[in-house]
Amino acid sequence: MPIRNNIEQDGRERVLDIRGLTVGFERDRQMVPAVRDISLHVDRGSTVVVVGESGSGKSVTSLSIMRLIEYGGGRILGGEMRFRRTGGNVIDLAQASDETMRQVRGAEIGMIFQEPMTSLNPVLTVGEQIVEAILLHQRRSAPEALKEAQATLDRVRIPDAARVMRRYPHELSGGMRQRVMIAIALSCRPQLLIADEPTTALDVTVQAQILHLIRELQREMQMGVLLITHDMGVVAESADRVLVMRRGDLVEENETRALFAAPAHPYTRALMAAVPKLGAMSGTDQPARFELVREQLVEPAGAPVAMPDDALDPSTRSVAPALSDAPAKKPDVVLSVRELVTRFDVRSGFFSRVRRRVHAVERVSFDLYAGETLGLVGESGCGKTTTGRSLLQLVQPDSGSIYFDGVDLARRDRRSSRLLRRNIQLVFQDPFASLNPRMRIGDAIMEPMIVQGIASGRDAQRRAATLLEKVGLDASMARRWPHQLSGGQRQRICIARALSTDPRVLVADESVSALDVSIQAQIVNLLIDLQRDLGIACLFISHDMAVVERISHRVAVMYLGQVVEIGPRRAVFENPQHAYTRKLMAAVPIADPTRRRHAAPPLVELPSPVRDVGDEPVVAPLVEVGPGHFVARHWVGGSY
Amino acid sequence: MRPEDQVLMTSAFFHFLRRYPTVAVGGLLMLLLVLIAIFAPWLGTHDPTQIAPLYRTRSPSAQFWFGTDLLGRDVYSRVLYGTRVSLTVGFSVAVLSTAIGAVIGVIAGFVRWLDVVIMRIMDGFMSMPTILLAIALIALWHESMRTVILAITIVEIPRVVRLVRGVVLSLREQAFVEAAVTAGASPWRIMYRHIFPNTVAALIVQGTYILGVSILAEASLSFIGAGVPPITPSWGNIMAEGRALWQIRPHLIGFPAAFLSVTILSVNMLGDGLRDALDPRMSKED
Amino acid sequence: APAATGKLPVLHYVAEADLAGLDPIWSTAYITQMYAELVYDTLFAYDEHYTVQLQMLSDAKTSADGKTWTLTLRQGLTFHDGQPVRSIDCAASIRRWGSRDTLGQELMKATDDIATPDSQTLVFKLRKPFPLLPSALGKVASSMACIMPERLAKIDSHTQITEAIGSGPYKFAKDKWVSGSTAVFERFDGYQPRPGAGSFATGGKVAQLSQVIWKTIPDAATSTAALQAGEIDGLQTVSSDFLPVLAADPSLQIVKSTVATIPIMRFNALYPPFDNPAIRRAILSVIDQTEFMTALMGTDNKSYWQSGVGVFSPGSPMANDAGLGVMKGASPANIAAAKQMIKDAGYKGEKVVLLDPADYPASHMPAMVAADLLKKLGMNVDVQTMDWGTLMQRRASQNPPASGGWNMHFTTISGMNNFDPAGHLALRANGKQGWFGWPTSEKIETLRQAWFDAPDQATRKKLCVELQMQVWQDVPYIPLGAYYNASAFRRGWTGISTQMPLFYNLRRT
Amino acid sequence: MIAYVLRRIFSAIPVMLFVAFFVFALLSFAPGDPAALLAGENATPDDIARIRANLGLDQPFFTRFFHWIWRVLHGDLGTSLFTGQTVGHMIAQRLAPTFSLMVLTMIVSVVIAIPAGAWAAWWHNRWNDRLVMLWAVLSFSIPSFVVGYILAWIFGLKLRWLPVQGYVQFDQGLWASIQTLILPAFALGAVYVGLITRFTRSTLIETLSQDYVRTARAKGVSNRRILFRHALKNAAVPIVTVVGSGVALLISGTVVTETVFAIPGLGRLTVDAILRRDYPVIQGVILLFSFLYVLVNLAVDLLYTVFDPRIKY
Ligand SMILES: Nc1ncnc2c1ncn2[C@@H]1O[C@H](COP(=O)(O)OP(=O)(O)OP(=O)(O)O)[C@@H](O)[C@H]1O
Ligand SMILES: Nc1ncnc2c1ncn2[C@@H]1O[C@H](COP(=O)(O)OP(=O)(O)OP(=O)(O)O)[C@@H](O)[C@H]1O
Ligand SMILES: [Mg+2]
Ligand SMILES: [Mg+2]
Repeated sequence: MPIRNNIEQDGRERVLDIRGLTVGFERDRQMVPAVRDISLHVDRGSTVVVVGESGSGKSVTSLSIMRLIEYGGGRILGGEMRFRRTGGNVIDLAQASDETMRQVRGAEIGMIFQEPMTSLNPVLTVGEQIVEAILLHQRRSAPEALKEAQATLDRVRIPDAARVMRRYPHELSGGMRQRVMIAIALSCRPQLLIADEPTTALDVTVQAQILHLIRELQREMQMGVLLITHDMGVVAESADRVLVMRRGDLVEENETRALFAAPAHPYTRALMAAVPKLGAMSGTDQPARFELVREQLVEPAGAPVAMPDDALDPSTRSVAPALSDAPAKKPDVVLSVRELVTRFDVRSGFFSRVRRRVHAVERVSFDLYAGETLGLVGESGCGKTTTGRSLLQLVQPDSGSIYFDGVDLARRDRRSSRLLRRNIQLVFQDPFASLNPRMRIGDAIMEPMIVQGIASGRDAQRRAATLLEKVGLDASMARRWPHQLSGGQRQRICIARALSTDPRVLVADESVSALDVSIQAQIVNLLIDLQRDLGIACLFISHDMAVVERISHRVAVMYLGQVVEIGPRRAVFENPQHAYTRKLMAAVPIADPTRRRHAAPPLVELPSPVRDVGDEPVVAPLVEVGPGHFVARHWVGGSY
Repeated sequence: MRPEDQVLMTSAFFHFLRRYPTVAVGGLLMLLLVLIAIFAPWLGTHDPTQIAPLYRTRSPSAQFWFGTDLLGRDVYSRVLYGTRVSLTVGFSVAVLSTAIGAVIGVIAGFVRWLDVVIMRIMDGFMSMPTILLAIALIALWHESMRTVILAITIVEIPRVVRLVRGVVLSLREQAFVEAAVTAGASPWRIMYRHIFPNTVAALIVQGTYILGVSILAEASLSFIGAGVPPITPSWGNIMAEGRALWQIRPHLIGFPAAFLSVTILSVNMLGDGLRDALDPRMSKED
Repeated sequence: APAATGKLPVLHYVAEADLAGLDPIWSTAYITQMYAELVYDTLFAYDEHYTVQLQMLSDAKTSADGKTWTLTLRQGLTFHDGQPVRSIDCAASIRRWGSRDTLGQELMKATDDIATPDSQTLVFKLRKPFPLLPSALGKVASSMACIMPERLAKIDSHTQITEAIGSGPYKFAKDKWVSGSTAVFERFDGYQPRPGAGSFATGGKVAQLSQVIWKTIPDAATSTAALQAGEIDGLQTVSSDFLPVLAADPSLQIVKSTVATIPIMRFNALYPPFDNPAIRRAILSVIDQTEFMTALMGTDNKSYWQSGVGVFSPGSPMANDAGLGVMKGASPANIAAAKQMIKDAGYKGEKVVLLDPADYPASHMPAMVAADLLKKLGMNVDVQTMDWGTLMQRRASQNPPASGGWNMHFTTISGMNNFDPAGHLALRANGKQGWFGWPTSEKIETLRQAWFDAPDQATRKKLCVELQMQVWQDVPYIPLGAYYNASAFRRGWTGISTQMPLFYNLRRT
Repeated sequence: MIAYVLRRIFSAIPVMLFVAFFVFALLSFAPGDPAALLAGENATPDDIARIRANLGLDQPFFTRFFHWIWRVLHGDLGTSLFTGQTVGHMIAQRLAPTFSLMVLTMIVSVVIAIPAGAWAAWWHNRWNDRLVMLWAVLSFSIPSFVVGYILAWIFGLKLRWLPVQGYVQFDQGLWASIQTLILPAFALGAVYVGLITRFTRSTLIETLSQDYVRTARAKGVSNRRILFRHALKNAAVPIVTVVGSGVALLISGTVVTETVFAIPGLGRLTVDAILRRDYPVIQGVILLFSFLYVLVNLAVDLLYTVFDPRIKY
């Protein structure tokens, strides 16, 4: 249905023009809007980025453009979405028939979904999935489509594309899957690409590659890009224009530089303040809290009910000064890891023999001091989580020892396991999964106290309430079920549970990765406060370098199961010695549009930690390059 | 009770009905059947065991609402009393097999070294046809409702065990179980506090399925002469005894079959609905 | 001739039960006897007037003192394996039969030796005259003295013979036998029928069918439907309730058997309360055969059953109505009187274990009626339901009822067994040696022995009246009436025998 | 893979031994005496005792069991007490009817149930869905013998399209043979169809809400292709599991169906053997059933690898 043939402005072709889009979901037989009166437009060759807090309606907006929201139970309640088709005629997507939408989808609008891991069909080969898209929308013979698909895969820089075409999604790494998704979205050369958080789950090196790729393809095909993200570094690097959403409303829209320079809306200001910036800590030795701006928002009438409690978070109330830089007295070693090795068997073949092994952790050694945070960074899959789980004996290490107060925990006897459970706690990588869906929050927090005999009954309830308040939640939350909380709230519940037995060591595994920056900052502050108050030693696992910089006293860098660099945070960040550490630092996007990088990031596929049985990896020895700063020295060309 | 409260309660009730129509309809039918079972002596028009050869195989009439059977017994009264047998068999088998199966399944799923042994034994039981086992058991003790219940239960237990074990195996890998381990919870505590509650939804569905299947199985057993004693009125017995005549005396099969279908229908509706209604995650609508 | 055989029709017939075994001596099951009638032949046989005739024999002579019988075989008789029938085959076969059949045992007791002077001649040397010798050797349908090759006949009578080689008009096609489903009989071209028309089990037994196919259809509804749909030609047993429907179907004909089946109530005379004849008599007094028969057969089919049945099969030569009045029926007054009798007899409320085979209607229905009756009499009834297989074992147990035994069970006696005292097992009163129930009554045994020794039919009839009167005194069992099996055939089949299912002389027109 | 299959088959041996022992024990302690049945109505207790001795039934339990196991290990399943035929022969005669019935039932059921379930899932919560579900629940709430009688009456007696009973072997005409199996297959399949339909529906509803289905929609894939290519293949593993575990249901069901339609199959043989206490036959059939069950489970597990590339052995 052509509306207007010409929606050009500013001399550029406008691909998409949304006016007053309102989308709602049915709740209790009433339509509750999730997105209200949004207007935005995307031009050819330009990138529009949508940022905003979790649950603000970003994904809903993107799904509405594709008219896929109906399959999730939503309904477009009003507004128009003019889209310029390849032929040049303009239609209103909000009114288009199913058949028209089928033609538009894939062919003219490509979409990369928020969760790349689950968005590929697990039982079809990668090739089949790309070819399908091509065959559907282009008049191609099957062999031609196959060639085309392979070319697209090449374009997204997947090595050995011909072979990858025959593989299934589960046989690919996360980064490769992400690129396959992009290949599908791009295979028909769409006018418009919608990318919803395309890099959330990825680490910085892969993220950099993917963003660069999208930019390049965009330039090549002149497509409009609508990018959704919560990473302000990504925004600064890619966006032409930025839109800020909050609770279903568009609260601010501006050119990227202008927005970063002068955020107008209070929420945008709060967001900007919470952005961790790599290098912000240079010149200091001690961790520092984030300085947060207390939002002063007037609630618009009729706002959606899903209102995060974070606005009332006590930890956001004051602007905290950086901790004193005064060097602490030499603390005691609480946990000492020596030569830890953890491997997983991969069985295959006729008799299910162990043919290969995953060398997840290879002879890792480090000490953890009381009151100290050791940051553990490294590429996805390098063995960070496994290290943490080995410490807690959740996986049985193959060899090595873990001393806590001089007791070897790997002995797994009664005494060591009591010591372990009492004193070392873990915050799991996925907070939702680590909460029993049929156990109320309060019971979850009380459980460790009860089973350890620390408290019971009323006493335990009182302690749970205190803990909830300590992590900035209301004590009444104890009555809720896990699914009734937001991601950020669940994250804090897990921290509260981990703290309930007054542990001396806390292992925090990616405790902030899935959160938007404002909540992330609150949690970091909380951990810093707790450490200061209780003297907890913390192993902080993360792939976000900026956050690690903020919170750590010391940092360890892992690569393929080995620690390749470890030392004081300042030394490692300001003077990285290992090549891998430097690469990691270089890949971190900088949340400053004025410092945009244009060079293509180096393309690296992480070598696999899976090796044949008997093929033991060489563990490079660590040498001291500065006070307490060790670096792996590799055997290169006959000498170290 | 104040009238406002009454209004509130009624509206809450209607709200529930609207939200879970299947539970409501299934529940009402089930309630009706339970009431029939309880009040069978008062609802019946004749003594269900009183034989009267002179009145055999009469068609439905004002005197015999559902007609009479081969010994002249009143089918209407027998069908009402049959509700007792069928519901007793159904509920006993469902409760017994889900309870026993859940315990064995949780243990098998959680205690690695027992798993193999338990599952082999379960495979063994599962591979025996129900009917065969029932006949053998009935031959061993004599025909009674207890034997029928036992025979069906034995065959249904492995099904529950498999289901529960499967759920447990996947739950065991879940982070929240590891979280409990980290908290220092004992294996027993983990089993009953963390794993078991998460198998309940699957158990309810399986339990209601078994309830239906066992009522059917009771009828099939009667069909080949291995059910509850023929003196005891049960739907299976009425159908089995009258089946040869079904062409000329369809009431002998029709009435009990109708009751049986309605029962199984209601049980299924109840099960499917309950699963949704009891799951804290499914109540996200409010 | 084979060419002619090809044109002969095939009969698809649903027999009452599955052919379980192939040895008619080893197993006394009725279906095995039906099979034996097809496959085997006997030396003598009954005609339709129930008089004994020569069958395989051309001649039979008895000496003046009655102690020597000389039997001569017909010429040209062959077994299905092509071997001729010789006198030694007959002698071995008779010995094997004689070790199992009751009448055969009587004959063997009287026999000194069976000589075989030549291949066609058989000489019985007896210790005392045995006038019933032809009747015994000519038994039909119940444990008949079938003639088989000597090598098979030498096998112990308690071990099953699994070959089916007889000299009857049909061969058993063992390779086509699917137990539980189909048994196939093929015309035996080498059979030598007697000249003349066929009459019951004797005369010209001419096989007019190329094949007789027995199908086992365990479900009555299905077998009836199969007949209606024309998938089978004959159905041995029609459920009484279907009689009106099938009779109304113009494509079908109903054939009523002339030999009655008698359902009986059997007491265990070893244990209280039924070790006391007075209590048995009390129960006898309230029996109403009509009630039992209606329960079994319905009210609409009066021509297929009868009450007023005594000890011997109605219509048979020995049947009489002596003392039938003892069964007065279950009127309230009679019940009250019987209650008193039971009390006077010293009934102390012992449990009565009543075996109820649920899968066997002919016994299940009477059991239900009887249970009801016993309750009315104030007896403490324990109805134990079981399958027929269990019942067969259970009733053989002489243990006390509380530990695996029983007090009362129901069965049917049928065919020509109960034509006279010879094969009438329920009549026996020889204690623990006897048939299940083990009653003891010297008077009955004496009368029975006298019957064997009686010189003529008139004396026998008189003895049978006495026997019946004695049965009402000692009550070893109670007859509950008699019914006549109805079978159904599609129209066009003629020559259907009414005594029992026989397949020679049966043909399609 | 081959080694996996072999390992699975070998691991079935303890299962089968367990079943054999269990059934043997059950039967040995159960009352009922084949000798009494064999001897017939007119036999005396003495006859029965002698027959029992000849059959070796008077031996102690363990002697008999080990005797039997010993012979089975030598490939001899024994001889029927009644017919004198070898158990192997009797089972062989019965295999074809039961298997063709079961296979036909499975084909018919799957062909009906999966599209029906898919249709219901697609129209989730609409009237089409409700209708299919009502039908599915009804189909497993009516005893199969009732279904059998009704089918036989309509299609056999009234319309005369199909035979009301019996079985024709394949070698006597494939179509004639299938004709005899159609009604039994529908009667036997009623429960099975209901089960699979419901299960297909619920699995598909879940699958259709998965992200990759959304991806397929975003590609512009047609509805039918989404349902049958993207969703169904993903739902296949649980569906195949139910289809497989339903075979146990079919095995039990054959007993009744074969009785109603007078099919000379294993189910009927089992019941007959039990009712007659024909011990060698019972044992043989049970062994066969448990082996069959193991094979079905194995087939199901192997099918998993066909539908789900993530599963490997
Ligand atoms: N299928 C649905 N049914 C009901 N409500 C929904 C549904 N999908 C989204 N919502 C609601 O709509 C609102 C916006 O959700 P949306 O997924 O667009 O958030 P988002 O901005 O993408 O957040 P995130 O950064 O976490 O991805 C939320 O309040 C959410 O609860
Ligand atoms: N249970 C397991 N069985 C087999 N391999 C495993 C198992 N757990 C982890 N691995 C493998 O061990 C390696 C290290 O995994 P780990 O989870 O420790 O990585 P990570 O550094 O935490 O990655 P991420 O940043 O993605 O969380 C990976 O290659 C992973 O595939
Ligand atoms: Mg989103
Ligand atoms: Mg990890």
